[in-house]
Amino acid sequence: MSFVSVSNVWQKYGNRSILERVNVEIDEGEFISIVGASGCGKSTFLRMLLAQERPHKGEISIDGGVTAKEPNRERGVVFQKYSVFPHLSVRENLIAAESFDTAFGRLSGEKRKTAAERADAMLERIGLNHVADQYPASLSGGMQQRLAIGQAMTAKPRILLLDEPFGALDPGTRLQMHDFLLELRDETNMTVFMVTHDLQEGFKLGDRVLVFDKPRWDPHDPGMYGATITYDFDARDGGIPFQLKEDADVSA
Amino acid sequence: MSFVSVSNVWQKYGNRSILERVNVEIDEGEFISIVGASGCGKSTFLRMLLAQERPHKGEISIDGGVTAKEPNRERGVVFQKYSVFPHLSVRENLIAAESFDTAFGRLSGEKRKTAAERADAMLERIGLNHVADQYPASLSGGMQQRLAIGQAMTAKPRILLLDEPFGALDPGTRLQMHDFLLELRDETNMTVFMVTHDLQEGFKLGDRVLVFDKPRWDPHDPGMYGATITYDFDARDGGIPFQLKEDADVSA
Amino acid sequence: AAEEKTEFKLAWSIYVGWMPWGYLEDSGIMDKWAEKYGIDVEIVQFNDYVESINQYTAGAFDGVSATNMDTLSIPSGGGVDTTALIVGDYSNGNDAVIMKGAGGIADLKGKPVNLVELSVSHYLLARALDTVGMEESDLDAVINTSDADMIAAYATNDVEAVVTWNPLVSEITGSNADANVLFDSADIPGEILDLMVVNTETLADNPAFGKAVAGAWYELMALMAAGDEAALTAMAEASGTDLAGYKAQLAATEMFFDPAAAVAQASSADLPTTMTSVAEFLFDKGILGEGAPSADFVGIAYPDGSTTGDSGNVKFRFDTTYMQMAADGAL
Amino acid sequence: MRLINHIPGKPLAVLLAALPFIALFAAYSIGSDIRLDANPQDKLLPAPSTIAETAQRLFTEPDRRSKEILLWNDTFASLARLLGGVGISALLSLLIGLAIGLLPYARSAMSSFIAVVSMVPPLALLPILFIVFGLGETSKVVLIVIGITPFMTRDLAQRVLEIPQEQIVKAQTLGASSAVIALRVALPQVLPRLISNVRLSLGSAWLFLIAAEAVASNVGLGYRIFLVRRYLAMDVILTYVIWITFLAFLIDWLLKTLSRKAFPWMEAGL
Amino acid sequence: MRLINHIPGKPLAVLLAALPFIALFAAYSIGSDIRLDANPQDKLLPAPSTIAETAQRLFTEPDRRSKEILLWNDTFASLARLLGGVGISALLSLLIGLAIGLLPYARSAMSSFIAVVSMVPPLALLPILFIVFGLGETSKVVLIVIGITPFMTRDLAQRVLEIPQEQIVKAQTLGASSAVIALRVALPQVLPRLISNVRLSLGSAWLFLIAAEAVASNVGLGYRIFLVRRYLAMDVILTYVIWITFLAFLIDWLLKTLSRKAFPWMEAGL
Ligand SMILES: Nc1ncnc2c1ncn2[C@@H]1O[C@H](COP(=O)(O)OP(=O)(O)OP(=O)(O)O)[C@@H](O)[C@H]1O
Ligand SMILES: Nc1ncnc2c1ncn2[C@@H]1O[C@H](COP(=O)(O)OP(=O)(O)OP(=O)(O)O)[C@@H](O)[C@H]1O
Ligand SMILES: [Mg+2]
Ligand SMILES: [Mg+2]
Repeated sequence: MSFVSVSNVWQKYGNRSILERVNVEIDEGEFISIVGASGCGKSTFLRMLLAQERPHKGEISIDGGVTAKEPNRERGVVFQKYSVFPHLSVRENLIAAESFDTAFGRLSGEKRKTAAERADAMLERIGLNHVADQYPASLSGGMQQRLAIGQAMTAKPRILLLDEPFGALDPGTRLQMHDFLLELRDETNMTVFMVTHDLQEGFKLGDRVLVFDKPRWDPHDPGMYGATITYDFDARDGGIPFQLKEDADVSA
Repeated sequence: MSFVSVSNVWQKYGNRSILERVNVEIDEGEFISIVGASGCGKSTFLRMLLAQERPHKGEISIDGGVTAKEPNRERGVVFQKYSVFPHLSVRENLIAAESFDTAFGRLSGEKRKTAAERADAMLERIGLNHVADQYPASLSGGMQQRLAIGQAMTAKPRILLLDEPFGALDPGTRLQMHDFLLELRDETNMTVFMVTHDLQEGFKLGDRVLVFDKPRWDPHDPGMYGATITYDFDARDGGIPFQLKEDADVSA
Repeated sequence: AAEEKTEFKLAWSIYVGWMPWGYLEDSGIMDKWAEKYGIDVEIVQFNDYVESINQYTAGAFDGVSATNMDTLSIPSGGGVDTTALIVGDYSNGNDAVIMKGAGGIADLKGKPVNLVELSVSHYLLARALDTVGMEESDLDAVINTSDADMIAAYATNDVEAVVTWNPLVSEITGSNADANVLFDSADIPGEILDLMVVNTETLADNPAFGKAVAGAWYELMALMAAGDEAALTAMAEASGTDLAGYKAQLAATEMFFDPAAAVAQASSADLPTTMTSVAEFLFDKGILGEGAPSADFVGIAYPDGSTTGDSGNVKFRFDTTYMQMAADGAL
Repeated sequence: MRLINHIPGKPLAVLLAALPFIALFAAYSIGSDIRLDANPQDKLLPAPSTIAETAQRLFTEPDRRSKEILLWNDTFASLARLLGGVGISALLSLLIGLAIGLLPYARSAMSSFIAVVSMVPPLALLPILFIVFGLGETSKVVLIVIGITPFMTRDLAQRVLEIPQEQIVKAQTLGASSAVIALRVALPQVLPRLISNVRLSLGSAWLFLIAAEAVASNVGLGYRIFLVRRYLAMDVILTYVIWITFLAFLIDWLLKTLSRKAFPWMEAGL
Repeated sequence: MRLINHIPGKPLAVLLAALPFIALFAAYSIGSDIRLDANPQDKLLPAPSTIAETAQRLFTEPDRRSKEILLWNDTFASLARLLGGVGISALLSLLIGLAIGLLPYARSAMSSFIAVVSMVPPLALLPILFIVFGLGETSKVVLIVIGITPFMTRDLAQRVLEIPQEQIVKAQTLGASSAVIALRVALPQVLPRLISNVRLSLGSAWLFLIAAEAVASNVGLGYRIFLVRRYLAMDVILTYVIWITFLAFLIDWLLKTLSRKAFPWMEAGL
């Protein structure tokens, strides 16, 4: 059986259908890129995977479980912005990924010490050890996103959800982040869902690229039908034209 | 004689030298790209051209005039952000470029009518006629910058100053803006100074590329010496490697 | 800096003996008399008694309704030469020391007392304590309490005794069975005088002002003495009560309906003694100002020309001229 | 599920919103009952029915003496003072705020002064105000003005300073004079803030109004409350309190609506 | 050159800043002179030198009757009430604000109630406060609490709601319970706002304190001002006004400094 299974999911807000009949099966360790027109429901789909909201109909199960009711440590997430806590230093942001699971949100004594050690190891890995004691506001956008990813991974989620994680970064930083993400991926074999606006990025990073679009369209009532997955590309073996192009770009 | 003449310009803030011995002569109609490390003084140089601040030493003259004391209609400007007035509609923003020069900042009767007509013609040219009555906040970043450029040009300045005008735009929009700017340039023969972080952009758009950097460096006191123009590339005839690369990109 | 002028302003605040001032203005009696003397007198109501005296002292008004004690401390103590034009009444039970539950003045020992500090209530308390040989320091504390909130204050458990005036006294005694009046102004008759005081210089330069005011006042006094329902009802309502309530308050007020009686009070031989003890009280409390060297630093002149206090610094004068004219029907 | 993820349904939400009001009413009724049981003449917590009767009387029956309905007279008098005071404050704060925000000279001269003035307790200065401005309407309006203008001015000046320098420079490159920049760039952008400042300051304005009316006045909501406080006529006081609360709410709502209608560009974003 | 581009030099700026203070002082001195010329005993506008003497006496000389320096007693009493009231308000507004901002149930139940309560004029309710809380310290503190808590709560709740939803979701994915989110995500982020709310509310708090002390008290800054008003001792009143202004300034400055020191992450940006 597949690891993540989305079966016949519908979502609507009020009378507006956003998504309909979404079905997809994901294996453990797959990197799924999600693309589609603006406003077609990509973030909505991610929010349902995250259990931030529940589908109007249908089931989303991870590893055979039932549809979750609220976000939990099984699901890690990184948004385009505001993914880290501005009032915690970089190191504390990582420690939070362990301490927030306790009754008062704090670790003390030995526990805190080992958590801090693990945090420092993670900082090393994401290349932020030189700014461990700074606050996020003093970090560049790319560093903040690396921290956000590191933080999400510290909690060891079963799936990682990324909603346009690099949308606010400039092109150069973006390329660095791709390398960073590819490296992490090689190391961890995490199941990842990433929404992106950038087709090229989607194909470069993803094992599969899901395209959301409206298959049906009522010109009198645009809110009548929702979007669904219209294409499901295999992006593993460079079989896609974009990938060539993009490789050239990276080498530049 | 050259059109814009910068002679022996120094600038310091408190004890920190920012720019020193900047000399450059610009012909009318030239498009000057300005590049350099972050914080090296590119914006400072632009502010002095704009007369928003005066040089500590040296002269900046346009068409043989004396160093200006404050910004005026001779100098148009577009910043990365906040270049348009959020409380005026798109059309009003363009009319403002004519009306702000009057005693009360308003035009009435016939004058207003002809100004509105000219505004509509400009809107046509910058492709914003369909949003003439909307407010800037409802426009995308690219549209806002197009409006800002249109507004600056409506005032018919003698030099146009752009400080990272596309810095906040995503790559696709950025390419569109390049085309837009190149078109305008062909039509108007304006003297333009553009600061950019993107070398490629600088070479693509500019006739000349000025590089700012610190020629001297005191390791004990980084504020001791200022930056100056260290390179002055001719970028007109595709003689530069970047240009090849960037052409390929545009065609993609 | 006074001189001859034709426009005058009087200030008054709500108190049983001063309600006629409001009625004088509303009924047109004042205007009638002012017209007779070719002047204009405006009578303005204050909600805040202290503020009205302050305004007079600062020169914004030519006269104000005040007690003998407050006149001495604020305008006279502040160097404004002031004349008592009309002695309207003295409090004859209108001010009272009230304790919750049975007992006498001596039982106030160790209790907090709520009152408007430095007011006639404070003076009344001092006089009450005198009668049993106690001092303020024998009390737990004197707690300054706004008159506007005295009734609410009495209803709280913290409060054990209050000193206040009418209509608050009748309100408290009327609606609280446990209210025990220990001492009231009827025990010290003639000591708390309710006056209309005016600027001495203004009065000297403008006798017409004195005549018009006195004329109007005693016309109304005659009406009140005759029990004029319309006038009394209007005053009752303006003071927030009904005719019966107002009459009850009047009963505790020794109104001088007859100008001759007022003249007699002002010329009374007891007055200098009273004023001296008031001055001592004021000095004792520091109310005469920190600069006041002694209790008799302000001079007070009486109708017969005698003075108490510093005769070189007479700032408070009892003058019966105009009341006498009214008594003689000379207005 | 976490508490933060529990969202009440529509009908439950309405019920919940009503709950504290009902609870308050119930608490009052019970308190009133207890006191009235002990002493039927108790004035402190009149029965709700008594308040309702009083309210009806106050709103509809003319006063015997003046033949006018006092509550309406009071309302008009107080509102005139309030709006006068707030209006003047708004105007002043706008003028001074713009000057401070735009002109370096004005900023140097006035910003520390206003910072100090805004800390002065205006109530303590009442006696001086009455002397200088007399007892009429002026001094009441002036108390409000003195009470709320410094705060509003400081905030507006701050907002003017927050207008991106880019816009000011841009306006200059379009030939705008200082006056045009004030009038056409800064003014329209701080007007919405002016309205929200007025909304914020109205609470204090009411306070100053009530305080001023308590000292010298013969009409006004604050005057009436002060007058009847002596007799502990809580039925009248509570009617007035509820009425003032309603008026305050109404004014706040009007200003909010005005702000939304008048400044479409504020919400055009997104 | 445009007015907006004229920038005064350092010494001129200092002079300009002093100007309004000097002007005020001069105006007062002249007014005082004129009045004292007319009546050397005038109390309304005492000469600056008199005020200085009075101030010195008030600060250093013990009262004849009580042998204590009244000004310090008043200051301590008032500050205790003020800080008590403001402290309780801060705590309450924090608790309720967090609840409203984070919990949909609390939001439904309380937000409209608080919106209404914030419009009630607290001064008018004084009699009820006295009965319920007595005439002692409690009712004074409670008046401050009732006066400023609703506003602070509304604002804090708003700020909690403005915390990006992303952070709340992120915390949940890290396993945070509602309590942990309140304690570790929302609380630290609204604390700076709490401080600025306290700063904003202190003006009203002083007002309520002075009003409460005027009603029933035997010590306190407001009490003394109202007491000496009884004999128009403007020298004392002005000394107290200046002293209160200074205290207000000091508290404001302390809070500002505290905020800057305690929340380094606020300014780490840029
Ligand atoms: N909570 C909500 N209530 C009502 N409508 C919503 C809600 N969230 C999203 N929508 C609407 O649902 C549609 C899909 O939104 P969603 O954010 O999923 O789009 P998206 O594909 O992520 O778009 P983008 O690429 O711009 O991020 C949009 O039209 C949006 O307006
Ligand atoms: N008004 C000022 N006062 C003091 N220092 C300033 C001021 N403006 C700029 N600086 C400093 O001068 C230096 C140059 O700033 P400038 O903004 O010109 O750099 P830049 O080349 O435009 O950088 P960037 O590429 O980041 O925009 C910076 O170190 C900056 O901190
Ligand atoms: Mg999205
Ligand atoms: Mg720059």
